[in-house]
Amino acid sequence: MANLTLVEAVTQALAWELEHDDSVVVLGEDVGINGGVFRATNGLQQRFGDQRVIDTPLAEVMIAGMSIGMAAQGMKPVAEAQFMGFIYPMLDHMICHAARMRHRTRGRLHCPMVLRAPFGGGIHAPEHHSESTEALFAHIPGLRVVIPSSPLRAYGLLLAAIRDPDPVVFLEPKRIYRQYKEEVPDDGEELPLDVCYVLRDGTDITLVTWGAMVKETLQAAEQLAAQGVSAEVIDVATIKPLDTETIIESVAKTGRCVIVHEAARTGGMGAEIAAQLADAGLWHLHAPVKRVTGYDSVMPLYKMEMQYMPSVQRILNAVSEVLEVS
Amino acid sequence: MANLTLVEAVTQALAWELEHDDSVVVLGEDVGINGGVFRATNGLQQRFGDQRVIDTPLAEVMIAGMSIGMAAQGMKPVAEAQFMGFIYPMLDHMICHAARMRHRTRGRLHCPMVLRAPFGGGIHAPEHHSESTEALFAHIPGLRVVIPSSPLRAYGLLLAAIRDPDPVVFLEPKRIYRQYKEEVPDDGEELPLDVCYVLRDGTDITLVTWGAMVKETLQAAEQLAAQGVSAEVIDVATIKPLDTETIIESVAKTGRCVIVHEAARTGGMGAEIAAQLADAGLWHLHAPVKRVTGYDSVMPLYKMEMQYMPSVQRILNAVSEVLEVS
Amino acid sequence: MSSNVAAFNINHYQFLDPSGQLIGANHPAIARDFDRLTEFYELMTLTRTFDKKAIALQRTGKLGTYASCLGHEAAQVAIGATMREEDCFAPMYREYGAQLYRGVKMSEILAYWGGDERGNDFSGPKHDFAWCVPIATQCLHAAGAAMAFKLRNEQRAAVSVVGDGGSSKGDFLEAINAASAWKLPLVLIIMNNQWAISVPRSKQNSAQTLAQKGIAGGLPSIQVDGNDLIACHWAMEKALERARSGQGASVIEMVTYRLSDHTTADDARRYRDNEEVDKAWEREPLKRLRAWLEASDAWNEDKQQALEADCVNRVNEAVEEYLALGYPGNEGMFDYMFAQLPHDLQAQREQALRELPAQPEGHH
Amino acid sequence: MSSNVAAFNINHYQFLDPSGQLIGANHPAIARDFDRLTEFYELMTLTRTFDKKAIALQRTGKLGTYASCLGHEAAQVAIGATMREEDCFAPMYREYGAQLYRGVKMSEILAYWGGDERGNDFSGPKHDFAWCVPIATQCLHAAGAAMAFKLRNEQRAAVSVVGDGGSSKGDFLEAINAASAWKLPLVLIIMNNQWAISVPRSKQNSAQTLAQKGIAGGLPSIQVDGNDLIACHWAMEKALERARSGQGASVIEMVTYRLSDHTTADDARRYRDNEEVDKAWEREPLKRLRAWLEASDAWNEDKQQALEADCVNRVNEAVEEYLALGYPGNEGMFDYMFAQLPHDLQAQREQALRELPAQPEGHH
Ligand SMILES: Cc1ncc(C[n+]2csc(CCOP(=O)(O)OP(=O)(O)O)c2C)c(N)n1
Ligand SMILES: Cc1ncc(C[n+]2csc(CCOP(=O)(O)OP(=O)(O)O)c2C)c(N)n1
Ligand SMILES: [Mg+2]
Ligand SMILES: [Mg+2]
Repeated sequence: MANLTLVEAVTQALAWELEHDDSVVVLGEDVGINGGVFRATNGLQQRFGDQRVIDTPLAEVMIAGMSIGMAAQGMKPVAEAQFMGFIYPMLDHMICHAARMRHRTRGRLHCPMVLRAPFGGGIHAPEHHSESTEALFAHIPGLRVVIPSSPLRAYGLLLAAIRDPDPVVFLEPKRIYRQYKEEVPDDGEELPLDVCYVLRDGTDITLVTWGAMVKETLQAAEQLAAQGVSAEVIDVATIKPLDTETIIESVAKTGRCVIVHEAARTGGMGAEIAAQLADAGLWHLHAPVKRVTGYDSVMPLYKMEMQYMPSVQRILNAVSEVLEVS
Repeated sequence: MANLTLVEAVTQALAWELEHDDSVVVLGEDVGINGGVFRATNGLQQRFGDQRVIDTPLAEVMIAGMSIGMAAQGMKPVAEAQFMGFIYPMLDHMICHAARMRHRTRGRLHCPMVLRAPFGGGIHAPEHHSESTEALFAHIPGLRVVIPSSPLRAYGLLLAAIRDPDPVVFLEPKRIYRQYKEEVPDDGEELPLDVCYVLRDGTDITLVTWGAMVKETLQAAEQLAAQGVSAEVIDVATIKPLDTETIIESVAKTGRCVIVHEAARTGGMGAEIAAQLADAGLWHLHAPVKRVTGYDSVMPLYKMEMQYMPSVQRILNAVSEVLEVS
Repeated sequence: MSSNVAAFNINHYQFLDPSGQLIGANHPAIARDFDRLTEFYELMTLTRTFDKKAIALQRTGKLGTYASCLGHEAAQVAIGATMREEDCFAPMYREYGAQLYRGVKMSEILAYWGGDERGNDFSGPKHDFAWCVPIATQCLHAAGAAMAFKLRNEQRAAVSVVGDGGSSKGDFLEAINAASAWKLPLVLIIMNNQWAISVPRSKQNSAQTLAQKGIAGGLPSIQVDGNDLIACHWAMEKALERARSGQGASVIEMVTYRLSDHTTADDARRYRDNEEVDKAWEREPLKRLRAWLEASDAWNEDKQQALEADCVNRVNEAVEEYLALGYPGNEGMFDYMFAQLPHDLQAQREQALRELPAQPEGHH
Repeated sequence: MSSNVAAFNINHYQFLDPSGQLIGANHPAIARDFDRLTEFYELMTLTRTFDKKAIALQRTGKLGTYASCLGHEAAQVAIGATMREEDCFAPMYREYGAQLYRGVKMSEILAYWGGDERGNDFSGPKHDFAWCVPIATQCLHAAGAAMAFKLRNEQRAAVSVVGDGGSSKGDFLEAINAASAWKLPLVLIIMNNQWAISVPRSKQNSAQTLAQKGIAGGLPSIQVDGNDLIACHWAMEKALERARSGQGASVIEMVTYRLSDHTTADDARRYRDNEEVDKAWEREPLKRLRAWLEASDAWNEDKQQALEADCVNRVNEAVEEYLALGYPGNEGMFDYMFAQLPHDLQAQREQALRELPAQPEGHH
């Protein structure tokens, strides 16, 4: 059993599926001998050959479009966008085709592809390398959007994403690619693609988050515990479809909720969660639902990026605002 | 003074700005002699020549990218995407460049462009011609998103959009392009780009909507009035930045809110509005905030499109659910 | 110092001239295979009969916006006739002639334009792609299909059609590049019908031909008279053979003319001269093939009468079938979104079935 | 019947060979304009000195990821030297040689890679575009600029650079098409340095040259030795003259080599042979220009020593300036989003200034 980082768990999942399913291919820019710019595909081309792990020309529209074509013809392409900032040229094909292939043809064709991309800030990367625009995908009917935040979940969710007969956008929080290691048995066991994970039980407030912000959110919960506040922490994990039940159940218990995400505030997935609380969860709420998010401004270059992203302090500030209400 | 439909008001606004500002150019597929597939640019090339009203090759990435280039070099391009279903190839340039030009260069360059597109369903159009994905743009920091729902507002808001020194996405609800006529003085007067319009005063419930759904929402309000329920109807008009104040003020009065939009539910702008209510508006709420929206499924081909879109009946159903709560 | 590092030619091919005469030498065998030519002529005629009926249905409110294929019949039938069942077709939206050859039913075409997704679950090869409205995107789906065939070592080709307008779009150009990078078993056809709605070919770019876009990827690239069934057939056979035998992709510009409005929602008189259209009619594909068949004693007026009557009957039957299709049912908004419906959509489905009328108002 | 409808050639140009000898006949005048050649050589040396320092800064934690321009100096300086101030440059991310010529300061380049937007508010022509990371998008911005110049009847050209990798992208290909459609005053340069991170030129496509992508639009398209300053200069002058005089756009493939890692975040030893790099060093641009200058008595060891010392001084000064830049201030996240800050962002700004530390932890 291997002790793996999140990015190594991604590699292990890719290797498992490449090994066990001939129709799986990995493709993208630099995924071959270079093993991807984050080494997520490290060693895979050496092991499975260049017909299974394919370096592409530099053309994102092509990568998306061809993946859809391959998927419709019986393959299971796992395409990589090198960074989320370069995923936008792919949106057209993901929206117009990947998400609609099955619906459009009444099931005659379908599109079992995965689009992987590292996302999020905090690694001192250049412009466009620090985006969090998962909400764009989550709004599109026909796509699943999955974000792992631990090595174990990365492995199990990625396996499920590849096996899913429909398109899945799989976003990897690169700031925590190597945050810590965890035992990740290479057993091919997948995790469900429609549930949230309660990472920490609590009774006073529910903190909902995903991706790399799980780190700050758990730290905030620690500090709150020291102050005698019991925070429940939920990792949404699958952003779409959203496991509203788990979230509302938690808020039913705590009466309070703060949502934390790196993405810009307006129209982020935090809004959807808050909206669900304003509807089915309204009677549970003892205080306003606060969102601690990136600002509605461009993710800055790296000198300011940590100021843009929610910090433990900003989470604590929001929590104390919410707790003040009685 | 002319009695104009919404689409004619668009034409009148374009003509006014072409006449009064030499740096304005209109460009897109078929905008020239054909006057656009909806005649929004009818007669403009004949009047202003083909250096001001420019037919482009069929290439949306190009239209967006070149508009940005022109805008940065002192022009004011008003680009058209023929239908919102064909706007997605433009997202990359809108997100990575139009929305960031000023920020990236600390104001050295900026991007005074407008991207116009007809949107929404209900006209028995072919596949991809009936989309409502305004939320994709509204989530992007740096873009303004404006949706007129009357001839008068189309004229004033489009003038403001063209004159705005920053990029504006201007979405025209094509189902009501020719719904009714209105006196639209051709006086060059713009309307503010950051306010909601209260179309009907009410005290029992707030109905928030935009675009073509204003029609069904006002009809629902009529029927409610007949039943003795006084509904306030708000046309959001500018989706981003959102005039939260007007909405919350209204809900402070009515205590209840139903949001109506054509777009898919999850992550639509209705979620943002509900989220604002779950935060700053929470104490005003006497009932859950309901959303009446398109489903999280693909906008169907035309046999089913009216079933997909919110109907007066669906709005009334939601209202009565909300009113039942006391 | 200058040295020449690459040289390219674009050739144009025509075998059957507008008057129906075989011209030049070295004609492909198909030029005298009258059984097959007759078969093609019959399908071209059926295609045209169908097209006319579809427009009539639209005009009488029985069909939504429809994209006519008037004038494209030779090119389309040549595509359909040269492809094998196991090849994969990624059409744009008006390739009915090719699709009918491949087994798509006329009632299915009508269903699609009649606003019913069931039209896309057609009887043609189950692996063919659906009609594609976002211009040029289909080229990359075909490239992906070709990639799948190549990776699996299958002797199959993928074929895609794009318009003169669509040839300006990055998707098409990236498909050329992909085909070049991987030597894909792919045939990219530019159906140059001179117009992209109201925008004439000359505004797409100022290059001599559209075929030369293939040079960007170093692909064999030719131009053929797209109203000449024999030239189209010959070019397709060559390109498909190349593809299936592992030699890679080709680009074929088929030069034809859109004799109709862009769609039934369009009025071409706003932007193009009648004269141009009249001249184009002189080059149209059916007349010249018929002339060649007649000159070769393979066709006559009696056969023509019988064919026309038969086409009308078959089209009418298809229309009946289409009109009998009925409303798909509200579940259709949900049940094909995913192999397994997620809980959120399940809830929406339940509410929809509860609160919606079983059919929209005014559904006929 | 077949007829030839178009024919194309791609020529390769080199004047100064790797050993520094002028070859062939008909040399452009610049080949013997030693004042200007000396000036170019000095800027190429400054560029290289700067580049080395930037990498050192990154290695010692004083700069973020940095994209080196090692090996591209001749091409870049030729671009900068032939453009006029009023022309418009749309660079990718490593065109420092061209930009220094145009007045961008070294401290500004460092600021940008040091994670500070102020670097983009540079001293070069205020209308030049900022560094562009989304590959190939800059080509369309240049096309838009060229369109603006054309519509306003200005005798100005727009110039854009794209990599061998970037030349696969639809944006570049659509820019070629746009240039062709409108005869834009545009020069599109493919900086073919053989690698796109780990992907070699041969994997981008199988065409003989990248220059031939220009044929798609019927544009004059040539290949030059991108390590030969004289060839690059000559090609640029010709293309710019064409553009400014209303004759339209050109494509120039400059064949060079990326002697460095892709960026400081990359380790090229993972994917390319040292031998290849060693061989490339034999063709590098500075050595050959220096040899030509020395052979022509326009340069000598003393001048070289003085130049190197001067470059080091100037670079060090720039580094000081960069390091003194300090933290931009949290308002910088908001104040340049819009000409007029909307109310929602105003509220976020207020909250941010209230609750954020004045500087991020560990800011130096
Ligand atoms: C990406 C995209 N942009 C715009 C449209 C709207 N549109 C539909 S057909 C058409 C013209 C297509 O012309 P061409 O490619 O020449 O094909 P043709 O219709 O002539 O067969 C346009 C602009 C579309 N369907 N997709
Ligand atoms: C659209 C996009 N996709 C991917 C990247 C990541 N990326 C940065 S540089 C690069 C390779 C570029 O190669 P090339 O175009 O040859 O230029 P070079 O770096 O060699 O100068 C890649 C893939 C990007 N910046 N933009
Ligand atoms: Mg056409
Ligand atoms: Mg390169």
